[in-house]
Amino acid sequence: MTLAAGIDLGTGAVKAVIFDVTDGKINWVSRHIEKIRQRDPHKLAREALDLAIKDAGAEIGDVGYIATTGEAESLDFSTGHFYSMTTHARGGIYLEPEARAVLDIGALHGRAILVDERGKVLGYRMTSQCASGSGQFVENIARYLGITWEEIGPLSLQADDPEKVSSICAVLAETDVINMVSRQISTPNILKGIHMSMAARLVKLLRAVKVTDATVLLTGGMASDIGLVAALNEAMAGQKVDVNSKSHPDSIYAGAIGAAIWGAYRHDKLTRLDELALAS
Amino acid sequence: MSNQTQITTPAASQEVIKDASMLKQKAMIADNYDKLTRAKELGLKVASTYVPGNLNELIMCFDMLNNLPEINAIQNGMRKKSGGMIMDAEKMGHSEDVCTYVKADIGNMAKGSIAPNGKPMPVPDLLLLSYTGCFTFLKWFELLRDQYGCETAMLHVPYTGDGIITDNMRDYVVKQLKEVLIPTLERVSGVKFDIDRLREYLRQSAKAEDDLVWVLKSAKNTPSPIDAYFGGVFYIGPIFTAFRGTPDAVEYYQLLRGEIEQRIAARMGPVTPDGDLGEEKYRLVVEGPPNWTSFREFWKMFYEEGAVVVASTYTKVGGVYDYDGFRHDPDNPLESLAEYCLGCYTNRNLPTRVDMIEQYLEDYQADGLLVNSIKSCNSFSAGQLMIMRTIEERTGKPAAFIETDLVDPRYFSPANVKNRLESYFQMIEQKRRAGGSARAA
Amino acid sequence: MDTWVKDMRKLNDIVDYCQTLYDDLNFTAARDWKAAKPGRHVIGYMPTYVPREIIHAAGMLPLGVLGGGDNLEVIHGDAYYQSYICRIPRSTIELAVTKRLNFVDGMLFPSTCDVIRNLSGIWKLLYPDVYSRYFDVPQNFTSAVGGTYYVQELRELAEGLEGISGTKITDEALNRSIDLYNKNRRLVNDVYNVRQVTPWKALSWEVYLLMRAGMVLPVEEHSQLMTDYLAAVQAEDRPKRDNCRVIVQGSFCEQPPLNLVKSIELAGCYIVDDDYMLVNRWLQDEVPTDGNPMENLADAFLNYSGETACKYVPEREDKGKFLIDAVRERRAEGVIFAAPSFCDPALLDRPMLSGALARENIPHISFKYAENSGQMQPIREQAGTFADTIKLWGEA
Amino acid sequence: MKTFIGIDLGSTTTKALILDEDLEMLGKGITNSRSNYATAAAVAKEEALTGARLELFRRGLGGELSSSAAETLMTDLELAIRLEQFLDQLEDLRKTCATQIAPGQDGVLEALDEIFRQIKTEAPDMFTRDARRKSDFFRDIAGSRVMQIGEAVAKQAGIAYDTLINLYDKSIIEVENRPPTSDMAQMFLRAIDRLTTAGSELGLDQSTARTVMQAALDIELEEASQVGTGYGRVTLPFPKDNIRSEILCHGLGAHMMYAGTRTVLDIGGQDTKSIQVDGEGIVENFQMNDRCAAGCGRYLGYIADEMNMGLHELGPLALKASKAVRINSTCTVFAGAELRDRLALGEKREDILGGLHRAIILRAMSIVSRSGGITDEFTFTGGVANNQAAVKELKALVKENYGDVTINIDPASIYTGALGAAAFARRALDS
Ligand SMILES: Nc1ncnc2c1ncn2[C@@H]1O[C@H](COP(=O)(O)OP(=O)(O)O)[C@@H](O)[C@H]1O
Ligand SMILES: Nc1ncnc2c1ncn2[C@@H]1O[C@H](COP(=O)(O)OP(=O)(O)O)[C@@H](O)[C@H]1O
Ligand code: SF4
Ligand code: SF4
Ligand code: SF4
Repeated sequence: MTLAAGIDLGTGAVKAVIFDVTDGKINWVSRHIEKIRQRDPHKLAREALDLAIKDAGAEIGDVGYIATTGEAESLDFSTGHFYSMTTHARGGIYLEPEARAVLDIGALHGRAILVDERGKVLGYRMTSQCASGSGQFVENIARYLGITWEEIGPLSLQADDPEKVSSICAVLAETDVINMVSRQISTPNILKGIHMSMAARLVKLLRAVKVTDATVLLTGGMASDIGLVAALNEAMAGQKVDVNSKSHPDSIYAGAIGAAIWGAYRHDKLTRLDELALAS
Repeated sequence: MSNQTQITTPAASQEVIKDASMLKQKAMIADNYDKLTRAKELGLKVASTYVPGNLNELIMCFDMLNNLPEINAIQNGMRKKSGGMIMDAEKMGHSEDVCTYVKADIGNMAKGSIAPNGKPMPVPDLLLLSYTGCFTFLKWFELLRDQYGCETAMLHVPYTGDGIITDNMRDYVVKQLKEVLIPTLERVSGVKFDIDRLREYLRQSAKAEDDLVWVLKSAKNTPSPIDAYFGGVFYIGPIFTAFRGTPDAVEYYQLLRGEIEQRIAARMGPVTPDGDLGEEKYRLVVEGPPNWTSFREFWKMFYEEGAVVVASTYTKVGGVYDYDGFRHDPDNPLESLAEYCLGCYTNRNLPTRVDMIEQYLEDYQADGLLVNSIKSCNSFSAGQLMIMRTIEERTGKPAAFIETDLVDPRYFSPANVKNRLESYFQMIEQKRRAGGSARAA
Repeated sequence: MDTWVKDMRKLNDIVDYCQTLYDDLNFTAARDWKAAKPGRHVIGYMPTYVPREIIHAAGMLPLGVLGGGDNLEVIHGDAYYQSYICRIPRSTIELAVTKRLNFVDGMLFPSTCDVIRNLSGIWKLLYPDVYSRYFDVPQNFTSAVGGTYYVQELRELAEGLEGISGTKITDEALNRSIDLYNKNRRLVNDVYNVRQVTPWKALSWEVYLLMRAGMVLPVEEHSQLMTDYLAAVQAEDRPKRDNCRVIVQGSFCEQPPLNLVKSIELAGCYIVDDDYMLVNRWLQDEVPTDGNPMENLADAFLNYSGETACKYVPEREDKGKFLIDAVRERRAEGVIFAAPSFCDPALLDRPMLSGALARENIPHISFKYAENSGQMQPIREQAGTFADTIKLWGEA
Repeated sequence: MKTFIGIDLGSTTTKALILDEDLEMLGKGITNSRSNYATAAAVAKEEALTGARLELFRRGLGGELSSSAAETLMTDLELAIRLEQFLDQLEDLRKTCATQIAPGQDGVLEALDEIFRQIKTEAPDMFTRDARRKSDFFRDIAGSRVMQIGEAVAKQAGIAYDTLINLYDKSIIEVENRPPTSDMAQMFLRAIDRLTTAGSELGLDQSTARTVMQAALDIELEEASQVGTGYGRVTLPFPKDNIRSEILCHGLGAHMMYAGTRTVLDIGGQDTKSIQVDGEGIVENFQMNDRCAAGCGRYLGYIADEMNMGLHELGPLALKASKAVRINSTCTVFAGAELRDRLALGEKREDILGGLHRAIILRAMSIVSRSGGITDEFTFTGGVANNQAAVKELKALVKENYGDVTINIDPASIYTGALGAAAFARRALDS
């Protein structure tokens, strides 16, 4: 049994998973997620790992490769590090083998990643400087509107006359939203407007990596926002981008999954190299 | 947003500006687009080139049509189509940071380059890269060449870094005309170059240029009969584009001059989209190109407050005729073409641009300077704050700074611009009340 | 001559010395050079290319001014530039108004783009009494047309410099200077070649600092420094990492922060070629040291200068060829386009170059930076993913 | 008596200020703009009117008290009234939260009541003379207490913390948008009663105090004219003639505070402006930040949120910085990311905060430079002038760049725009 751990240290949350990879068979054993909320991320990462290992009924010594991704290059207990897009691509293919592109929308940025069936990154695009299309922004607005994270999606779906958010900057967009509230625009219409403007930016990313005619898997925290998913599909239909975007209940783990799988792969390779060395 | 009232093209705005000259220009433009889009069936060759330093008279010598991508971008800006085109270009991999004229053009090309008359533009037979006053032109035509794969001829016009046209510069341009451009044009068109034909066109140009200068200078009257920025962009149309050197242009400027003479006699202010301007409250000099995507909204912020632009630098990008009296000269045809290219506004160094603006402020008795800084255009914008600062120091007149873009609607923030303009006008007003700089009656 | 150069053999010392020069926003080395002998003059120049040979032949020190980097607090510079203009002109202005350039006797503004072009005008308005020149180069590359024009431009430049020094620049002096710069270019190429072969020994950020030193040191000293570096680096034993090999493209004007150069390497990419400080390598071949030096310089410019976004490429097919050749010669596995934000030349060039690379199946990525970018995380992520992809899926 | 009102509808805060005919200030009020603009204006005005009554009371006291005793009394009076208002709103919040509880949520109401009981108990301590509050706004004070106490209460009661917080999130906007309803006169008299019995050492007997207060309350305040300014001024229900640009108002306001002012720097929530004025307070030149909101007051707001601190606490912590950390990006949105980046690198919170404050002021200094620099007296206004760390950096940078110029910072600098507006209102009467 080869156990590999994947840890995705994000800006919003820490995700840890344990995989068992034996004879090419990939098996997901356990998982743990923890929101960061102004705590020490490195400590949280370690805790998440320990909890996941415990759930797997194993000990740290059983884990052959601890792979990190996200903002975890300097974690001292990791065996190796893979960069986010590498891992989201692989994790995406694991969750949705049909996917040929992965759209990762996290707390601060969005990334569109073009992949092939083996999870190889063929191209990508990231949102630049301005951050109005990110989880953090939606979270702030939700707080301002007095609704919870879970309510965002369902409310957005109820919109009948969405109001566009024009600003490219999240700060100015916040003001836009404040103005909307004072103009008595309904909450669903505001949320839908935000989703639409985010969707427009994300579709732009997808087009920039030249995704056509494919299934796109949404990963990262925002993948669970059904309002955004709906807005994305509408935007793609509107722009005649012939893709089908899907979400997966475990989307938020995609990075950690990819890290674990690549970790197992490297572990295998390194062991073989070692054996070769011993044999000679 | 009310779309019905917007100006679509200079010509289509005739319900607003109904003068004969406007009708004439409309017909000229329509006719030109008609010719361009039917070039293939008419058996005419097309050269694409730029407004600053355009060699219209020379192009005409080879029976070729002149297509100007910048003008197409403006047209698309005014019809609110440029936004989508720019985004298309960005999706194709062009950076958010670069000049939006280029992106509007490239986005338009991807859509099949539809002319304002709804028909597709022909693929040009020649890209005439006259590189005057803007470095981006060079890249722009490299990009077009990459797409079209057609022949390209480059005319490098040196920048007048010391504020003067040196013999070396003039010789260099003339030599390129002789050894690169004319042979290429001959080859592409199959027409032999005839210098006398060029002389005749230049003679027509000079005539029209005289009248244009008269029109621009009419703004020295109080009240000014014209708006030299918002109206000005219409007045410069023919001379900046495919008409310089034609009898049509000569006729247009005569008509225009006549109309303005009447306005002066009647002590009338400029025409605006909402009719004649009421009281003239502020006289401004404007530096920088206008915003095309919200042209009318932008203009309204001025005329609503009684602000008239009496001189502008944008109306000099396609040739500076008033400041030091340049005219196309039939007696020195190639040299005068070279000097024309070298003397366009954005090819002049910053100190000269400052001198020009200073002189405008004085000659036109303006209350102050307004800088419209364009995100896209480094050629204009890099250094405008220095221009503003120097002008304030030298003249003591107040200046203001706003930021928009030519054809990217995302960079026109009406509330922001209005806020600054209002503050500026209130500031001028407050100063006047305080008895400081009383306006000349 | 300067004895300290001879004593300096250790790699650390060389790199530390370069770092000190790099960090010094007061240009102390150049100030000291000028103060050492009465009558010395310093001529500043901006990227990308000026013929330093002529400045040298006038007995002057050419001083490369490449902005303020990430350690300069820019206050007044922002008063001259809108937010959508790149950073190098504003930090250069900051250097000037904070009197850090007050010992410079003249400034040259090459024809890189409209921003630098207009900066020349700002300089004239701010410092009407200091010699400054917009230095134009031809975009027509035939000797009879562009060449004639350029030779005259070079002469006018020489006359301008003579006006400052009061002495004539002789052909002999100019040929001597050309010789020194030929040697300097050879050494620069040697350093690049060593890095190409053993990138784990000659680390990119060290090479970067070494080339930067050439912006502020007299050419003779810079050549000596490179000779020493070459010797020291061969002796060095450094671990070879499992990195991929890339070329960095688009950083020819505003410079990336040093951390960016380091981050690319940290994220798993060895840089085997770049276009930082092009002036060091602008002329691709030796310039003859006999005959008419002005014509020789012009000739070299017309026929043997590298391709960059600031230069017109007359033939469509040739666009990007220079880069593709470099990929082949340097055995690079990919290209990183790293351009300054708001840099029209680099960013407008990019789609054409990336198109050319795509046709050749050469992997590439692109991002933007500013000379004072503080956050390296997105850069590491992109470069890292690129390296991951090449490593996990590369041909090997 | 005739009064003149200036209202500054800012992007983050709304300020109201009342002047009398002699341009003497009667009262001022402030609230956060994060709600309906009209309500914000009404709330601020209400507070300014409260202040005006207090001022009239002070004037009415005349020589009854020594000046130091009068000062003490006024401070206490103001605090007492603030406390009354706070308790009013707290009760409103409790009721509103209670209505939000979904059916079947056992124990939530009890937990809620417990939280509010605790806040109510500690409230008097928040309004003593030397108490340090996180903010002056009900939203912030109540919010931070609900969260802190809520955490403990939730744990004890075995209820999800999120459930309780969601109730608060949903209710606060509603409560904030309801202008105070209580009877002002009664509140004043109640407060004066309380203070004069307890503080007999003031040497003011209760009946005199009551008479003076009653007299102050009886004066009719006629609203002669009102001028609006600020970001939201176009949404104000005033005729166009009664609206002035914030540039003019800040210029005039600063001139009224310090007649020698030639340069005014205003850092507000979303914009930074530098204004040059002449000896009459007339604007000669101004520059503002561009569309990017980087480096303005909201930036500090994001940072405070990120660090889970109150706005008032940022400055004091930054002042403890012992080393300069260079922060180059002032993008508001990425401020949090940069902060985490630095914390991960092992930098200390106070040092990073120091760097962030410097970054903001550097940006402001650029705008000052753009408007023509500083020649003579310099006045710093806007909300950020309340932040001591920002002020410290500013003073240092002004000195470095412009030498020894006089720097004015009024404790009430956030009201500068409203003051200018009120002065314009006064002028309108003359012309
Ligand atoms: N159940 C959830 N609770 C809270 N936030 C969530 C949840 N699901 C998704 N999110 C959103 O996802 C973001 C975190 O997404 P993630 O992909 O983990 O980002 P990162 O990798 O940058 O941390 C949060 O900022 C939040 O907006
Ligand atoms: N007491 C305070 N301590 C520190 N900062 C404050 C304080 N009050 C306000 N601020 C700052 O001032 C900003 C609001 O300034 P203000 O001038 O009211 O802006 P606006 O007019 O745009 O609403 C806030 O974002 C905050 O950063
Ligand atoms: S940079 Fe300016 S002059 Fe050049 S193409 Fe763009 S808009 Fe035109
Ligand atoms: S960085 Fe680019 S845009 Fe800026 S000055 Fe240099 S070449 Fe020009
Ligand atoms: S516009 Fe907004 S998001 Fe963009 S850089 Fe500025 S503050 Fe940041």
